[in-house]
Amino acid sequence: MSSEAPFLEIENLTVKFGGLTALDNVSLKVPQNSVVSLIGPNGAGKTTVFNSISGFVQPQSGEIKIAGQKTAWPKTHKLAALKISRTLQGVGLFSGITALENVMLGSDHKYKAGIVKDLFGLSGRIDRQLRDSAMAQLERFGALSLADKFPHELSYPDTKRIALARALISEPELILLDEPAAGLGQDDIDELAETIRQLKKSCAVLLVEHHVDFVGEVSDQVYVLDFGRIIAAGDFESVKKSPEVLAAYLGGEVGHA
Amino acid sequence: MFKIRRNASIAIAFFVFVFAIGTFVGPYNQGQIAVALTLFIGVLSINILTGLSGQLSLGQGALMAVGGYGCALMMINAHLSMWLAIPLSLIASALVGLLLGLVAAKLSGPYLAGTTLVLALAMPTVANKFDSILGGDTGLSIDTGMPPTWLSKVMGDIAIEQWNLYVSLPFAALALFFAANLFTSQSSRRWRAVRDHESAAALVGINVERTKISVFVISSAFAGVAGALYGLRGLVGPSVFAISLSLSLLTGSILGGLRSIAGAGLGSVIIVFLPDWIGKVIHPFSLSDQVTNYLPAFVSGLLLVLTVVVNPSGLAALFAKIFRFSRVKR
Amino acid sequence: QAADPGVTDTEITLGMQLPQTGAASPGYNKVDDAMRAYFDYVNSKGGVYGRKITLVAKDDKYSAGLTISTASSLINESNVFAMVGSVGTQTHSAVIKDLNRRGIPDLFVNSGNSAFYTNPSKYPTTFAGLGTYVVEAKILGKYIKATYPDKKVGILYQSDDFGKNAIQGFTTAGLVFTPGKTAAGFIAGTQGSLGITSQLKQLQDAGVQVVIIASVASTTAIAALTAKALNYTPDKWVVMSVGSDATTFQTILYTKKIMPAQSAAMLAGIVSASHAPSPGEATDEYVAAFKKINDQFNTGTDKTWDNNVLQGMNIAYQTVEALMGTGKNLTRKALINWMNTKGSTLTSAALAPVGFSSKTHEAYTGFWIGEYDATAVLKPVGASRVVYTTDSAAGPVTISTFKRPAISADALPKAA
Amino acid sequence: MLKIENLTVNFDANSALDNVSFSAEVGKITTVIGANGAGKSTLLRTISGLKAPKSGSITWRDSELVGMRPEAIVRAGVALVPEGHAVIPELTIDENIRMGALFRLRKAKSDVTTAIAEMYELFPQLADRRKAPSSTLSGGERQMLAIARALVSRPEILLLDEPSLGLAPLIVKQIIGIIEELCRKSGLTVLLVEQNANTALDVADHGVLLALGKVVADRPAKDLRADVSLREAYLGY
Amino acid sequence: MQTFLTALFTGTSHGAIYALVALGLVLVWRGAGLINFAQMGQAMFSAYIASTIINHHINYWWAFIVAIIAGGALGGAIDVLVIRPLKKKSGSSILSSPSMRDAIPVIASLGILGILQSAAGMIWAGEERGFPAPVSTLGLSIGKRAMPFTRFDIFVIVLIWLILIATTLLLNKTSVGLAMRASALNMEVARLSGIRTRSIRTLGWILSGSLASVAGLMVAPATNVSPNSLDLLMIIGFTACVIGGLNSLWGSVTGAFILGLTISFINIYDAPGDVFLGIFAILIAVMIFRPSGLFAKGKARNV
Ligand SMILES: Nc1ncnc2c1ncn2[C@@H]1O[C@H](COP(=O)(O)OP(=O)(O)OP(=O)(O)O)[C@@H](O)[C@H]1O
Ligand SMILES: Nc1ncnc2c1ncn2[C@@H]1O[C@H](COP(=O)(O)OP(=O)(O)OP(=O)(O)O)[C@@H](O)[C@H]1O
Ligand SMILES: [Mg+2]
Ligand SMILES: [Mg+2]
Repeated sequence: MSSEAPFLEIENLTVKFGGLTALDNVSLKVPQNSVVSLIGPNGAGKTTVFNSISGFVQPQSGEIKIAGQKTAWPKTHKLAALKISRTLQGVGLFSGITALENVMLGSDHKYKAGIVKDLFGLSGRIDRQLRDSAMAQLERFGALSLADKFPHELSYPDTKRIALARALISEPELILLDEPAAGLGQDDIDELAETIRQLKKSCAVLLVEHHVDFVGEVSDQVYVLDFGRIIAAGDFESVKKSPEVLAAYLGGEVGHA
Repeated sequence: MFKIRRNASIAIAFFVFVFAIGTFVGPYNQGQIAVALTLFIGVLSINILTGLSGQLSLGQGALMAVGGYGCALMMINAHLSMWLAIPLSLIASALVGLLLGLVAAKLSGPYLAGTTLVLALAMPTVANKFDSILGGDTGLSIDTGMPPTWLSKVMGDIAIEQWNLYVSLPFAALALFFAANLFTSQSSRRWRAVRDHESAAALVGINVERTKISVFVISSAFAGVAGALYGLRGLVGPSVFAISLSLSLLTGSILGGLRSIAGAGLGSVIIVFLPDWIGKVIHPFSLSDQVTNYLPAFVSGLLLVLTVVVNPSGLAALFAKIFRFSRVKR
Repeated sequence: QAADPGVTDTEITLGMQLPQTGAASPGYNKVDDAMRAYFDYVNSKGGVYGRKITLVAKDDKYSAGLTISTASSLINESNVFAMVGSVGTQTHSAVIKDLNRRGIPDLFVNSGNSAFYTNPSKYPTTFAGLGTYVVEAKILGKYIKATYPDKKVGILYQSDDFGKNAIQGFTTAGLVFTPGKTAAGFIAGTQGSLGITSQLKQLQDAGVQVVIIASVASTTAIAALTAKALNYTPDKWVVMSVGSDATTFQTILYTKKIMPAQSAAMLAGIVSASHAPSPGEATDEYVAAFKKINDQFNTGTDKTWDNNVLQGMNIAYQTVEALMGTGKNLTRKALINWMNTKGSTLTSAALAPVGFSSKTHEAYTGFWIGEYDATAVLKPVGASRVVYTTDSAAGPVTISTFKRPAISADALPKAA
Repeated sequence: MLKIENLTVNFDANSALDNVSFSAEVGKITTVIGANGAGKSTLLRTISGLKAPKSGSITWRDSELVGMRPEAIVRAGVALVPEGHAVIPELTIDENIRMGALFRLRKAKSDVTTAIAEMYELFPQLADRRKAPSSTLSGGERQMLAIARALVSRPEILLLDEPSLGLAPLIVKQIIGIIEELCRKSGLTVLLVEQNANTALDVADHGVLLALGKVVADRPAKDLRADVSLREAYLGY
Repeated sequence: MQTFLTALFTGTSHGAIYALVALGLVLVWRGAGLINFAQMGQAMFSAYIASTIINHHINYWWAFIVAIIAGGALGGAIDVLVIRPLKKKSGSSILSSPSMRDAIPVIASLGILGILQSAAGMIWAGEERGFPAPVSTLGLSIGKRAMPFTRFDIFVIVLIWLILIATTLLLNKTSVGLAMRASALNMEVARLSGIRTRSIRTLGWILSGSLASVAGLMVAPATNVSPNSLDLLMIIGFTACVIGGLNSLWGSVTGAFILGLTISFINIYDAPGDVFLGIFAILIAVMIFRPSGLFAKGKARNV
């Protein structure tokens, strides 16, 4: 099955901020149609991995392969075209525009009408397509009624839902999720888990999350980062027994978290 | 096609409406309407730049000046008809907008405000520096000329102000049409995305820098046409495009509503007619010169502050709210 | 007969635009009040052929875009018959073409910009209210060359039209300036001021012995102080009339805690030119009469007697003269026609003739040269007052033979 | 005792809290749990004075908090760690912590110094970088900083709004340990809002279950944890 | 060489005045998070007040004190009457965009400037007045040669150093300074830390208003007083902040001296007509290479 071929491969990624080494020779693989989780203490460098992939930080060294192709570290705005999506830690919606428009922007890069066409009002067809597909996406996420609401009018789980809808509408092959479950209630976490399981059919997922039960539930593979280094990797069950992981991250026995 | 048809009808309705008003009022008010139409385009350029993309420019008057000088040079040196020179003048201002945008794309809030403000300050010196071409302090004299005879035959005697109105109107209607298209377009959505969250915008595939430049170009093009029309009232010169012009455009934009086209309309009407209205209101009271002279500036300052404090979305949004409210009540 | 707007059997409406507020307003905002005071006086005496004069002044803030609107308002709303005494070069350039196209008399414009007046076929209805800067500079320049042949002459000038015109005049008179050494420009006027210390220092370093100042009066006051600060005592200061108003000079210094006696001492010895008597010449019959009218009729907020007020009086006086000259049957055409044919006979407090003819619409082509005495009054240099005259082009400077007629007892002009 | 009586809070026409009454014992941990949108954050923000209630009263040690300004409430010993990473990114880590103790400086200068030192002991990760702007911190580090900022004011009652948000499990345990200890040792009163009901109920003495702005259960934490039907009805598990 | 020295000295003494303006701007920026365009309007207003007092033959220093109090009062009033209610409005949808939250108060300050200028026009008829300097403006001589430096210039330079040091200490070393910065950056977190943000912010406005008044009083001897006479200074002071970086007191002061020197050198070696072009060129050059000013710290982490 093609699911064995990694969609994303990172080798020897090192990132420094001044004197601080945030990532130290990190290598990881995200196979197609799988969920890979990145866990670790606060400040371990998880978000920095995401930031390197998505062009927000420039790595000191390291290589990246996307869909088997060795490339330069991508520029942020090229990411969407590489079929990689990302959600931001926190919410990261556009605050001054409606939920619908937020979602429309998710697939914006697929349609380039150009300003001249826009000026002459000739991009109506594209606009309708964008709108229709965004509406369909909202419907898929059970959020049709939120279409015309502004982010500050939404409940927290709804904002997260919209953010996810926006990230997924471009039909990415890889999605980077930064703490998608943070702040969500059990219902919503269950729903999120289900969404991620569905996602796996069509794309790869790289997940950062502190909600350990949730990680265990959805992950095929887990990497544990500590002080910028990978201290353990493997499936969740084996990783969580690793003494290093217990000491650095989970703390004592894995209990009721 | 729905959008284009709707917006075209709005623009045509606007044209007819203003045209009709224009035939009812006297020459002075025709002239004022012509100015309002011109500044409407100018305020639109701010609403696009600041309202849609969140970039605050304090030097929009300088971009208008570029359009004005461009138009004057084309008319004086290349003997172009104004009907050609006006639309062409937007190329000049768009080019300058592009250059400015290249720098501005990296700037945030106050840094951009400062840069544009100094641009507005420096503009008159450019006119002086190249005074053999640009006419120095006195500037270049251009105007809309005499109304064509066929029009006078149809409409009867046409005052110069009325002719100015007829020259500005089609451009204002076109600007309305373009802006209406633009406001709901994909481009505008990108601009607003960049305005609200640059990182998230980049993640959905928007080239943030290029997007910011593009809005500068478009906004400058609007400003350029406004500048050409403004200059065609009689003069293109440093004292025509003073910093105060930039600031009153901004005032209009805020009073009317920074984020709407109707707001630009309301705002431009206010900045043009406010002094007249104040004059009418205070006429019965015999106030000293000292007070009457400074009152318009005082009131518009006060209005600006009140708007910002009480209703920062501007009059247009307020009307929309009242309208919506009354609809709900029904 | 279709009467022109603004004239009825009982009234003549005149329009004027000037900066009453804003950066360019100080000083000039008094001109309209002075004019209105004189018109009110004339009205109190029965007006011109029974017609009362109403002056509608509009504030254009020295912003040309606004000038166009206020002009339209004056023309269409106030239905003015003519414009008189409008202030400002940049702003007037925005409306001059339109006023002329409409055939509206545009009398006694308070701008020394010669381009407005030297080509009447282009601007047939526009007439000057000031001598041109070029004429004044030529006359002063010739005086400097003759009086200080061996001294190094430098100029401190506003870097705008006024300064440029002045330099043009002085250069025509044969003075030579080197930018960066003996010519020091500074930013002023509507853009605000950044001080003039370095400019004066530059002149000092260049060893300039005669300093010409082409700036507004408040700057002259600052220049005098700054020079003192720099220990810079040139042999002579020569100040263009725009910048030598004693009242402004002393007011600025007074508000800087320099008492009138002291400021008068600072002013003493400064050379300037004028087409009119100094406002301080209390014995001059015009000055005395106008000052009395000003005291009685001026309702403006600041009616301090100074050059600007005197200038307003002169213009108003000339206006009445021209209206009377044109006769009972007052039309725009007739007025312009009168100005072209008889305009040169216009008088006022001015000691120089006006140059109005169908060939040029320049006003005062003559200036006398004076030096401030210890009481802040400009007194003629030499034994008696000599009025020189010239044109705005390359013509020679000659002595004028003009004799100002005496003012009538009621201070009203008599029809020519 | 923190006593909340008949508290009603509205956003425009919608009520976020509807006639809520309960109390939190001094020196005990009381937890408020409930689904998203139940009104937990609104409750804490109202106690802190950031949101004015429509009606009702909030008393802490017999003084009425309703109507007081947020800063006065903090000075009265009630500190809130709000939802999200409530730090000021432009300030350094040290400044963020010091900020929390500013108002005590004049009265208890030496104590403030000790308190700051204690915070660095609690969160060594912050100690290493005290001069760095807190904008460089990771999400979880910011949360630690926010807690430190609140604790350094030596509050008598600490209001915590989802402190575990974005924190690693180990840190969550540590923080909860710290809080338990503070309760035990110095009689700190804690009002803990948690999404994660189990963790919260484990440490809490008392539990209040909110649903749609109403109190649906108010009983000892143990009982609440044991009540499976209630949990399923309101928390979904 | 002589010319060069002249340019250098005048540039420095003008730079000192621009620096005063810039410091006032930075203080409001750091203390309230906005560019206060009304600042020189406040300064103008208090200069008129001072001038009125002086014209009544009252000692300069009394006028100085009254002007500083008046400037502070104006600053405080602006905060209480405009900025506070404005901040309360943050629920409005237009203010939900961060860029608008920054821009709108700036626009409010432009409105306030208009109000102040026209009010001054109404009260004082917009007349132009001179203004005395607190110490002699007579030139100092070194040896025989008069320097382009007056006692007053030295007074101003010393004053700005004192103010610079005082404000630096205040902002960075004192708890009031920390409270001010915190209130400007995030009102809610500051309040939750027990900071009386309203009073602290008002204090910032009062301080900067007083500082602006000092700047006004120091500038007025050179520019005279009229409703608009300080406009240009405001623009230059602001430009100085932009060049140096708004977040750095020293940066903005450096920016001010850069501008002072630029203006002076262009004036002397080139032509005054090019001054604004020169300022624009410098500004653009800085903005291209350091978009947040010369002294900006590295870009903040935003994701
Ligand atoms: N732009 C930056 N400048 C300086 N230091 C940074 C920057 N970005 C991240 N760091 C530091 O690098 C380390 C890794 O940060 P990162 O955000 O990747 O952590 P994380 O694993 O995502 O933590 P959390 O779970 O708390 O979000 C942290 O110590 C952080 O403070
Ligand atoms: N600023 C606001 N404007 C309008 N409604 C609001 C606002 N803040 C909260 N609400 C509404 O009040 C209700 C309670 O919200 P609150 O944030 O208190 O819930 P919560 O229990 O803290 O939820 P969460 O677990 O998501 O933090 C919700 O319906 C929410 O939509
Ligand atoms: Mg992270
Ligand atoms: Mg909450």
